[in-house]
Amino acid sequence: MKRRPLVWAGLAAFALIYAVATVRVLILSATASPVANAKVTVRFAHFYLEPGLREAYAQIAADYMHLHPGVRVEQIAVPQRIFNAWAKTQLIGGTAPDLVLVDGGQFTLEDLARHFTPLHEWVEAPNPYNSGTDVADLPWRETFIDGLTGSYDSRLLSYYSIPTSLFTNRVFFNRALWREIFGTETPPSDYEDFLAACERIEAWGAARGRPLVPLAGSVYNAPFLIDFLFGTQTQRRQFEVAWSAHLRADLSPSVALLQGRWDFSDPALQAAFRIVRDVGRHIQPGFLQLQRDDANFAFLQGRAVMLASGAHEAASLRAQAEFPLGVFALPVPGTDHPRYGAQIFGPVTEANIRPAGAFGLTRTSREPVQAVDFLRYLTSQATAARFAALSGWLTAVADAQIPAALDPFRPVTAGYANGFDLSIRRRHPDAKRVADTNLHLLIAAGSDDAAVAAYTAALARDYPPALRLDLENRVANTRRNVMRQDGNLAAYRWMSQAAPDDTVLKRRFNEVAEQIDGNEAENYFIMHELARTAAATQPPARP
Amino acid sequence: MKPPASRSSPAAAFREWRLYLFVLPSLFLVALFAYFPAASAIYHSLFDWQGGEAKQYVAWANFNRAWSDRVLWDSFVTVAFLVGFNLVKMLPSIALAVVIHRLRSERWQYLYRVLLVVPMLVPGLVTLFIWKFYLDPNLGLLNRLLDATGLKAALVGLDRLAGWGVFAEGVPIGWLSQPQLVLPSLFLWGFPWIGAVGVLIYLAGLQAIGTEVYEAAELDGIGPVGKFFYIELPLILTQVRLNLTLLIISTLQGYGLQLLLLGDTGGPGGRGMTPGLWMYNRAFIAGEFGYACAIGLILFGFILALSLVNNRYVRTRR
Amino acid sequence: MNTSGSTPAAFRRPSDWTKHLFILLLLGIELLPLYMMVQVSLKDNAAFIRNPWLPSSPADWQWENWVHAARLVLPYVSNSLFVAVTGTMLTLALALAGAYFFARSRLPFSRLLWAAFMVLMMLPGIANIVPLFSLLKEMSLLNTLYALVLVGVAGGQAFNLFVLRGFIEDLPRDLFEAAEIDGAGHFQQLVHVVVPMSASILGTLAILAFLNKWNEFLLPLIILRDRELFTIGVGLIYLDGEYVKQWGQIMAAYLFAALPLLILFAFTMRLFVRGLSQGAIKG
Amino acid sequence: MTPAFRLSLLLGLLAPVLPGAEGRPGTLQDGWELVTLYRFNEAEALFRRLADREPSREHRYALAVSLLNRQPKSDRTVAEARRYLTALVKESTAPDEEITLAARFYVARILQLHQSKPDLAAARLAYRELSRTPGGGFWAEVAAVKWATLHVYEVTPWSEKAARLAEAEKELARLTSPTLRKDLQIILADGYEKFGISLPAALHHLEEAWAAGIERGIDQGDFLARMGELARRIGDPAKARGYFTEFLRRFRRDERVYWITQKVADLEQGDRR
Repeated sequence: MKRRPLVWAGLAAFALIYAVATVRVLILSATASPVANAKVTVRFAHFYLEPGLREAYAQIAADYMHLHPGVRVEQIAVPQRIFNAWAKTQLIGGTAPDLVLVDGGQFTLEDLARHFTPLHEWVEAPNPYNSGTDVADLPWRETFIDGLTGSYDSRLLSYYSIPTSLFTNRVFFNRALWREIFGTETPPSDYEDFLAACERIEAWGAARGRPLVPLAGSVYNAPFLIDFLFGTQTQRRQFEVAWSAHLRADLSPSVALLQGRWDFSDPALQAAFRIVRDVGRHIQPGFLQLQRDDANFAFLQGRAVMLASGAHEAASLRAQAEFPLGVFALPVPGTDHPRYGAQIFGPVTEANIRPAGAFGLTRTSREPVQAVDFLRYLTSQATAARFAALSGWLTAVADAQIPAALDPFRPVTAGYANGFDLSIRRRHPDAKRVADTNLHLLIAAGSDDAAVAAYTAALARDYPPALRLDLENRVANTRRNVMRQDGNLAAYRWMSQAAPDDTVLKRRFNEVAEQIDGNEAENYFIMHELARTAAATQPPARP
Repeated sequence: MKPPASRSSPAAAFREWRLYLFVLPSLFLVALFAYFPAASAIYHSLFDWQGGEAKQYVAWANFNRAWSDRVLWDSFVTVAFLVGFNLVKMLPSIALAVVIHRLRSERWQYLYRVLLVVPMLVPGLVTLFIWKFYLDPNLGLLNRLLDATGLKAALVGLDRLAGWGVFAEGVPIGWLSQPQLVLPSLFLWGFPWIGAVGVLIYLAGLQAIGTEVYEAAELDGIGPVGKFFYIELPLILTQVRLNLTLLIISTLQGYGLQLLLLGDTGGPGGRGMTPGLWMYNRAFIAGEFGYACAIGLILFGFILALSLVNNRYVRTRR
Repeated sequence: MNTSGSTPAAFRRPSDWTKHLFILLLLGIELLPLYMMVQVSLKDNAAFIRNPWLPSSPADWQWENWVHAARLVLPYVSNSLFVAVTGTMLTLALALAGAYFFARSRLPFSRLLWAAFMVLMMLPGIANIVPLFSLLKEMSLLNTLYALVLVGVAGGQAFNLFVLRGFIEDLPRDLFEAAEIDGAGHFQQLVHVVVPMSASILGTLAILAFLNKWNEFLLPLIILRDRELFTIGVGLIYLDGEYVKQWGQIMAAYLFAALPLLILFAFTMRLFVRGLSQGAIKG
Repeated sequence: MTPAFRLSLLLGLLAPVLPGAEGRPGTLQDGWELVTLYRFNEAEALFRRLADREPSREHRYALAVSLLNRQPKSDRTVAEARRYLTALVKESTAPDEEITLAARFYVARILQLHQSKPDLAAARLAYRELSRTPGGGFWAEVAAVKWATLHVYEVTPWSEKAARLAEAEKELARLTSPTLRKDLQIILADGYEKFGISLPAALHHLEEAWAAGIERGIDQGDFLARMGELARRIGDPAKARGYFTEFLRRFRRDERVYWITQKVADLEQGDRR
């Protein structure tokens, strides 16, 4: 083996760089130890990497630190794709930041119960940062647009997060292209108009040999259209199959499917499939393999005229689009629509959109009081207004002054609640998996009837067993939770016996009893129906 | 095999006890960071466990469930296809090694080896990004290529004959959005499937062939193809076998590509679901860590069995 | 380079151009991502959206992408270098000692131990992540780079042991015997006989191990929390997770992430290619 | 490697061997607080120390309850808890003593809930007996509610549900705690509604539960909407309007506001006609 000086010189250089890196690491690990950091630190983790968001959070954090010089606030922004796995392992490892975003249903009951602090005592007190405003004396809970109902966990009996934002669903459109095609910039006013516009865009593109699709799409964007339209067709059915007259969407449709009170040949479901196909056919072909970026890319490149997404996309699009951007709310078929009118009550309310950007307080937080104080600051009316202006996002705080630019995104509240979709409003991951992995059948080429029939057949085969699995998991989760609560019952009983005058303890005790009884009754009802219908919905043998 | 330096006997162990110190550090680290987590996973496969502290012993319930889990068994079928694909995907590397080896210029041979190594610099995310671009239904290179060469028309014609219902006139081919095309796309993925390390290893094997062997073959009138089978292939068979084993193991365990390309549900029709991806799905999407551990154990059993068979029956000279 | 006739020198056809064409075609496709990475790294988003495939004219090159990338990526590169180099050295040192044990002796339990090491290659790791994580937590190693080094070393043992054992077994026995007559113990034999003989294979394995650790992202993703500690794999994933992708900046960051590899290869290419080409690795 | 790191490595490795939190003082109160924080293993360790030092009934009861949630949970730990609880019941001479009653309740809970294969029939029997204990107080009343739940939801044909609900309803008479009465009435109302037996009966129980006071503010909206809608369906527009109006007054941001406003308008139109 010949020894070449160049090789050795290279290796020596490499060794030198390595030495520098090592020294740097050693210095880092010596200074990064928590002991050296005497300041009170509050860390919050989220997955909002949209443009401007981190800067907005950083600005708010800086303001807060200015107000409280002894405190440091740090944000940790983790990409959404890996947020779940990241957050779960951090929680299990006990290294999670003080505040963690709990949106999107990534945390199970078990996770919430074990790793997050219930906030009921805090949310009943007024938010001190609202002093001097109209809401100074209201409980913190009442200062949110949904009265904090979205953060309440009915099985754990407490509030587990504080929301900061609100995402309404909108359709963005390329105004320059729209004018070129239609001669105006007026968006479609009703559902048929919308469909006609889609067809017109296709014809226009084809006539000019220009590859143009009406709707940019991806697995991320499509649900904004199809889950929404699906829900319009189940407005009536949701209400008819509900097990309780409280007029709110709940788990009823799942059990009702077991009971045979609806199935996939139901006119409502058939109409829902058809409406999804109607619109799905106008989304860019192959959207099931595309991601959020791809859809944005197609829209920004002018290959698609419209893009359905949440209001949170507005800032990203505005930052990049080289054309004027238009916005409209997806029109819903009227009650007089020949095919779709029969299943719906009317326009859709957005009052039930669950606020987003909700932060939970972790049990491992070393500064829970400070962390909650930061949340109070973040959701005071003044800061919320400032945050909305900085980030371009709607706020979850009621009556905060938001910039006029956000007006088209304000939630519409005059309307009826939408019905269920096939994930039963994200309660059933396995059922959702079946619905998603078969969706290609519904938008396949060929006749409408054949596609709807194929999707119907696939769901009839695969959906019920998946739903059963989801329900069984849910029952098991609730049972685990009740087991834990059993310990609480004894504990609060003992403590309230020891301190008979403590009304707070007494109230907690009553709440625990109420919760155990309520949860058990619902669980037994689901188990009852699972057992009663076991034979009917067994998975068919595979050929 | 050479006679070993020491005999396997307690006396030898007593005399040579210092030798154990050589393997101890390695063993210690492996025990701590590999066996311990694995043992913990085996233990937890007997529990109803969500990843936290709470867990309930359920004996074999997870395995019973796996037994009748259709998604799991379908995923084994999928992964069997992927293993088959990867066998085919080994061929270009072998071919490339042979062709480079047969070049007469030493200089070019060396240059090509260097060029082979260069793509290893590119981070995997870039390759992924490029390939997604190739397969994009509307902009993708692949669809443009098929359109330009008229192959698309041929596919549509074939489709009409065979009634697949996959290809249609005027509709871009959704390589990863039509379930029938998920496996073919995974096959195409990474074309031309050159593994730089593999090629270099094969080249090393080929260098052992002396000139006189080729001359003799020439005299016997053996053509280029014959030379490959009689001279070149036997010499690299051990390397091929090693590559094969590692490849099968990594394919069986693999889930990263499918996760990034098709998402955690395995894409349309769930056709890209592999056992590894199902394990990921159960652990991180459904939170059923206990069940995920059971799947992992089943997968391990599978790989172990395959390796034993491989060792026993496919043994080549060492 | 040493050219002692392993090529069929006397066996030559007049022209190799078809072979060259074949090779160049394959290499061209393989090199396409590199081309994309470089040309996109000099574009801004508008240019990329207009024309993704062809390079823009040199006048429009966005060098500030490179500046941005350098500032962003260098701390990650430094962390990665520490983890990868430390990990590689430890991996090889331990594996070499272990391989010596297996190659030179048939002591009680050695077959069992060997099987135990080989089984490691077959363990699917996803479900093990949580136990591993809890273990690192117990050891107060979360959010440290040392954890990456140690777990990486453990993970690299099976493959390197496998290769090195085969290599040491193939070394001429008289070398060891001569050393034993000179009164050398096992440790001296390892240092004075095995190490000099296996320099090139160690170099090759080192580069493979280095590459492996350089590209690792799952574990660092999960155990590193503070941005100052990010390794290059995690840093790139974070960059890729942005919603508004500045493709030029991303590609420039990728390019800079590859820079240390480029330097390493530039100087050690011969070593690497020769190590692999000497038939060091085989089944 | 820094010394701190080496030390932590060493400590980490020795962690299973080193003495744990042994010897740290703790009281019963501390232990129960750990239970409310779901830190069952620490609570169990504390209670076990207390019980070892002084095997009083209170200590052994606390140990048994915390054992029910000790992780990892298995039938072995649950069986151990059951042994302690049974012993507490057996050695007791006062059947109406708090710990005796509580222990009986938790034995029934083990049968119903904690063992991996629940034995609902046995649990139902145990609750029945406990609920009939003279001077049983709170625990007897809880047991009555549990018995009613199990009785209503035993897997039987729907045709039997009316009779079962009527039997469960009889338990109301023996409940003195307003909270527990309310809980049972919610269960009864759910049963009457879910099994489609009687809307008026469901409304009746809901109204009584409502009067007793619903703890969870968040459920109050559901209650008002539900009572209003039930009244509307039964054909009592005045009552329906009352509940709906109350709902609209108190839950201005609810998703049901538009719908309920329409309903109120319809009801008023009906009035005028």
